[in-house]
Amino acid sequence: MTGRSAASKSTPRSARGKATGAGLAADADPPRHLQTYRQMMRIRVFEEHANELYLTAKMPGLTHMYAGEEAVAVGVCDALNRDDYITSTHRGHGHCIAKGARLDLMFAELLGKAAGYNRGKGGSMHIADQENGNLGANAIVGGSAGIATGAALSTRMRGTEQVVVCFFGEGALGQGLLYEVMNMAQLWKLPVIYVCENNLYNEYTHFEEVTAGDLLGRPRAFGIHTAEVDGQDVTSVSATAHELVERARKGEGPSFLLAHTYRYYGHHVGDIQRDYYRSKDEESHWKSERDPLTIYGAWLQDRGIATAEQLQQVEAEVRDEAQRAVEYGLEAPYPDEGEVTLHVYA
Amino acid sequence: MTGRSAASKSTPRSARGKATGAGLAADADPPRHLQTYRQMMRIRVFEEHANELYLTAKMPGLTHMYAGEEAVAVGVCDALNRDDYITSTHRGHGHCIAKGARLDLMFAELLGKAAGYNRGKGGSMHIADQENGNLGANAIVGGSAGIATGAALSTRMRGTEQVVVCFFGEGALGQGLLYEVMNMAQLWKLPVIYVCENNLYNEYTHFEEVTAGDLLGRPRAFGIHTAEVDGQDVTSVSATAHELVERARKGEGPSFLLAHTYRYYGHHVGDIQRDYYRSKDEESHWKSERDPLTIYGAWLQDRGIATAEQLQQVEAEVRDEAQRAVEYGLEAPYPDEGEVTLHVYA
Amino acid sequence: MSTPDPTLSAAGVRTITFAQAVNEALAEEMRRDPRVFILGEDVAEAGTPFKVLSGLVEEFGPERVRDTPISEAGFTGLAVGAAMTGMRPVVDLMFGDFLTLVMDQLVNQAAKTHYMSGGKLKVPMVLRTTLGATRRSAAQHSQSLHAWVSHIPGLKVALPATPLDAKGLMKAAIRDDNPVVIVEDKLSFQDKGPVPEGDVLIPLGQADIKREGSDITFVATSSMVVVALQAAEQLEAHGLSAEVIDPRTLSPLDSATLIESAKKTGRVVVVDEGHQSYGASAELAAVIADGAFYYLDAPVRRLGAMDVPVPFSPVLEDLTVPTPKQLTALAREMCVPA
Amino acid sequence: MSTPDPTLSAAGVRTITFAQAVNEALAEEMRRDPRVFILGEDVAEAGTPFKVLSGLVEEFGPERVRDTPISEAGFTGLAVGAAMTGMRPVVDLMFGDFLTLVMDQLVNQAAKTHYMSGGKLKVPMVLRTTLGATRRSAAQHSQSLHAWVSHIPGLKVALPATPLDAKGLMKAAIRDDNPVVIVEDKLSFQDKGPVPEGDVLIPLGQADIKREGSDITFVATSSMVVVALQAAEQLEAHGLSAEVIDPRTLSPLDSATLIESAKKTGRVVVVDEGHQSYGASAELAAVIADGAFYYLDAPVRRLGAMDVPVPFSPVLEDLTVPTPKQLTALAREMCVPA
Ligand SMILES: Cc1ncc(C[n+]2csc(CCOP(=O)(O)OP(=O)(O)O)c2C)c(N)n1
Ligand SMILES: Cc1ncc(C[n+]2csc(CCOP(=O)(O)OP(=O)(O)O)c2C)c(N)n1
Ligand SMILES: [Mg+2]
Ligand SMILES: [Mg+2]
Repeated sequence: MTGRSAASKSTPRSARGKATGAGLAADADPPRHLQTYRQMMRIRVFEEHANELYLTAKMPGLTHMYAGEEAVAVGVCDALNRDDYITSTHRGHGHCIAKGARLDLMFAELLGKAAGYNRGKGGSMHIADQENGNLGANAIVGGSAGIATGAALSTRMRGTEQVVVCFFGEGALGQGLLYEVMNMAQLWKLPVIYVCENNLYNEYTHFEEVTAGDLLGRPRAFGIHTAEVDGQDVTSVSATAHELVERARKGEGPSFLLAHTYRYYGHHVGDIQRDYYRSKDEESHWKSERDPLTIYGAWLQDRGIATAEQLQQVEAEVRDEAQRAVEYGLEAPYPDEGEVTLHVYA
Repeated sequence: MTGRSAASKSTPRSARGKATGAGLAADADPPRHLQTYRQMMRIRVFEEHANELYLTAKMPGLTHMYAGEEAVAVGVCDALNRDDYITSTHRGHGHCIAKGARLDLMFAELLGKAAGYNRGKGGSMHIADQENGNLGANAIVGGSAGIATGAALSTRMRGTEQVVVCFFGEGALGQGLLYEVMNMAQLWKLPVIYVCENNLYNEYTHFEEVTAGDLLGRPRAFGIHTAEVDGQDVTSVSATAHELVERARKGEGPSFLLAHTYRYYGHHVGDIQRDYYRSKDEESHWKSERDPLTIYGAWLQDRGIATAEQLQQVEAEVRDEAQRAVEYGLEAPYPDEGEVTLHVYA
Repeated sequence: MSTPDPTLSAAGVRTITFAQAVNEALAEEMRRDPRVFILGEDVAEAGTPFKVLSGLVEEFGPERVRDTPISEAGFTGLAVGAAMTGMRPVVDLMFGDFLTLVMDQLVNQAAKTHYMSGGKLKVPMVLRTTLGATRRSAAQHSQSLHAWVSHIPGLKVALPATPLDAKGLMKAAIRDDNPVVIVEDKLSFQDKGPVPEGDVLIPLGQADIKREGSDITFVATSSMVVVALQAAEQLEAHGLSAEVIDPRTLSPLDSATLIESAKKTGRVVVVDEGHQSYGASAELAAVIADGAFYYLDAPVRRLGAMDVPVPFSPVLEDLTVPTPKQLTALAREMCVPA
Repeated sequence: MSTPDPTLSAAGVRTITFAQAVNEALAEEMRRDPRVFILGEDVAEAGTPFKVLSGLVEEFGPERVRDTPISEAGFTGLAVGAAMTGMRPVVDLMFGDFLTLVMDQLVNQAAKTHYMSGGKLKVPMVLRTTLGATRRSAAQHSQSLHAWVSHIPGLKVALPATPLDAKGLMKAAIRDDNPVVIVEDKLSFQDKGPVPEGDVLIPLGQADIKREGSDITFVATSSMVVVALQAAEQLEAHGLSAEVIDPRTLSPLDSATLIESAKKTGRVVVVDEGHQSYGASAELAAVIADGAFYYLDAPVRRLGAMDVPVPFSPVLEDLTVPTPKQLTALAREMCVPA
């Protein structure tokens, strides 16, 4: 795969092998914080480009953007080792980046190029990065809940200390599969953390219109340990994620994390006229008052961990990285036609 | 259908059109109580015959017997009108009888005869009695949860006061479908009562081995009203069922009734050697200490509502009815071969 | 029936899109029959992601155009129960790939209830969903799984290929007393064609000769009808006359019309967007090869989607679906005197 | 490969039941490879309702022979995740009718993961389930739905018809790096046949000539192999020699062996217990009718289960499944010189 080695120059970020023992807030180590900020910024800027690629008709199909929700993926993955697993969703770029992926190989995938993470065969909705433990995005809502739980069973049977995070939107609470696997996870004390990203909408419908009762009541019914966080605050997410991961690693079983968050763009790149289901006011409230990058940036500056200049510097570097990554993706070749029949069977 | 009209002589019991307003215990009316006792006895004796038909190789296939659980079906159906609906399970004879079915047409169905409720095409696992609101047994565990909830939606859309009872075993808590439909039932305040018959076993596995957490936590997660009863005591079941049905009829929405009970026979007629999953002691404890017919018989006698002789008289009549019903079923003709292609499409 | 249909020159015929035709069929039936209602994800204000149902909630209200949670098995089950008790639900299943989630409710419940009850209960419901690749939607949003449901007795299966068929089959399906699965090509929603106002009913079980011809028969379904028509045009330049037959419903199947055409032309290609192996094309080919055996000048050939999961990359995805070019080439090869 | 197989006269060959053969295959593979484990309902102490797994939990313990809740979609999903991360699960799906519940995990997840990931992830799992009617189990416990899974690229599908094949295909499936669906005839669990001790591996994709003959070919799957063999014997009395070919795996399909036999005999009946319409028999018939076109003396005929839900009543149920008598009659009719 020559594409890969050419690409390796463009993004120097190599995934940390091991997570630090405690949440971000417990740690005044500037490099770790700047790296966290960078990860969030990488997601934000990645999505700007994804949107742009769609608007300029350079990207095939539609894609679902994670902007606004960065603190959830980054905060959770802060607690994970490289060999821990995650499963992801149709809105998966954030998870993928947070778990250690390279932007250039991601863009290549979104553009259907052979250098992409899945050789262009999966695209945005199926992006997977096995080397960093990302078992893949999934275009079936809730569809990865079984996979995540099975991966957790596998870690136990293989006797490793790996844990698994299963990301999903609150819409996945509508899928029966989730209840079936939560029951087994709790029965068998599996090291899986269900992370529910409540961004308020199932596509074009407010979740309250289609979700009865109490979200956390669902995992609790199975005796699963639950937690709830402000998904816009990466330090809270990280602190809680560390606790839950710790529990899981110690064999104390599954948990369920409800993170309150918001998506900035439409349901997908094509969802531009959104007035009929959510107001401009609501959107601008979240963007101006609840932005995860702004919140974390302020937190870092308040504590003197980073200066505004440093943060700007990070942003500039990320923009540069992303620009080069997009170009890499655009220039990369498509797969050979012969690939169409490759990989049907292993 | 000549078979039908011939059959109509054999069992005079015509279903009551309307339920009485309150539970059994609130009512000292002997005829109602004797009728309730009779219904329980009819189930008990029906199952004795079903078992015998299997053991003497007169019945095709296997069947799942309801003996031991009589108070649940009878107590719940005590609160239902004839035009209310129920959905039933693989262990469905009790529900069918309690909702008003005739034994002769039931035996005919179990024996695959044209006079049977389903013209012999459904058999024990699919017995349905539309005229009495029984939408059918179901051989898919949990498979009727959607049907019941949809029937409840239908009553609301058609503007009737009908309610729906969805019977299922605790094993159905493993099926995701149940969670999907409970959510919708609560969202739309549908008049459906989920009746979970916890007889301790999913086939050959104790439910605790495969069921995490708290059973009632599951409906509660959706905000569904819950209740729990001693399923061996028909007066308790009836009292609670009346409350839940009343709620549903008034538009107050769905509820979930957990009834603790026990099956006397094996999982099905062929499950004779049971030591490996449940003890003889356990079985005889339930039969001697917790028998629903004994408990109710004693209750009636204690209160002077019925004498031992009266109860014996009921039993004798039921045995007679059942005997004639079995004979009817055995003598009834099989469907014509031409029926095989009938009813594929309406 | 053969195109051009005389009804299409009558007054009241407009040129509308496939999506509008579906919408109109639903609106007309909902006006006619208060038992008809729609349920599915984002069917109300959003009018589905494909906007096919736009405007219906405004006319019929949120009770009859009912947004559901993302619970495909659940709401399909609700439809079965509602249909058994006097309603006539239309289930909107956003992508055909989600059939995987509703097979139990559709196959073990809806399809069998009438038979298992000895004819007492019936399940008059419609499930509309999609098929079709080349939308760059990758492997879980591009499948054409109609063969699965066609295999199940008790279900009827319709695959409209034109706006007219979309309207007429939908209306017939809603009035049918059985569960009917309607599979629409998601790439054809904006295609236009002539459709009369008011009642258009296309009987389930009647194939349509979309083009008459004498040298070769293309039996084409859904998205492949236009592919076959294009190939037929290209073949004209080569002096070959292709007949294009659209079964329109796979179950019931109008095998007589298919076999008759095969007997006439002696050469047949079946074109269908399902995976070729064990796909609908296999049944159609087998029926024709049996029924027209003594009239065939060449083996019945099939063109289905490649037997690969649908790849995302456009350069690969486009290879997986039969094209007019492939069909033309195959037809020319078959028509060369042996 | 043709019966009698030389390996079957070797030392270490016992006559055991189909159920024992499956059990032995699992036990041997579990001993060989610690990554192999079983999960499903009542697989442990109960050894499944059919008792096929009896004794395994005693040897391998409840972690590797794992009782699950009644959550077919859930535990199939768990198997996919376990397989992706280094285990080799064998899912026990009690009845083939429950495929309806696991299609999403099987088809959208297991089958596509390797392809969608560009070859990076793989899903080495086996799902064993059943087919077959005439057990008086009615419409939801009697279906033969193997056509559905055979239609899906990324899945392999095996249908063992003898104890030997049951062992050899199971072992090959467990060692295969892909998701493999094994469908066993639930009425054949007590059938006996010769099976060698130890490693027997039957490659996936290799048909077996179960009986040689020259006048007509029966292509028969699973439960229909014995039907075809019985018909073949009956035909001998009428001076007709029937060849019986068992594809053993529907995917991959050894079409060459099927076509070769068809070319030799010129007459073919495909017999399969799935519903005839849109069933596996359609694909087999279409492949043969195409591949052996110029050699066929009669149309390829099919005998599948009737296109009706399986009725409970024995008098009706027995009509729905092909019998030796029907097959014999059909063969005689086909072999009459035209
Ligand atoms: C099983 C299934 N049903 C429906 C869809 C169509 N769909 C894609 S995303 C989506 C909404 C998901 O909402 P949520 O889970 O909250 O995730 P979000 O998009 O908000 O991140 C729907 C309905 C799907 N992909 N899969
Ligand atoms: C979906 C499904 N899975 C498995 C089975 C096989 N099966 C039949 S009954 C049963 C146990 C059901 O237990 P429960 O729901 O508690 O009902 P009970 O038999 O105790 O009345 C099982 C696993 C089935 N019929 N349907
Ligand atoms: Mg959401
Ligand atoms: Mg039980």
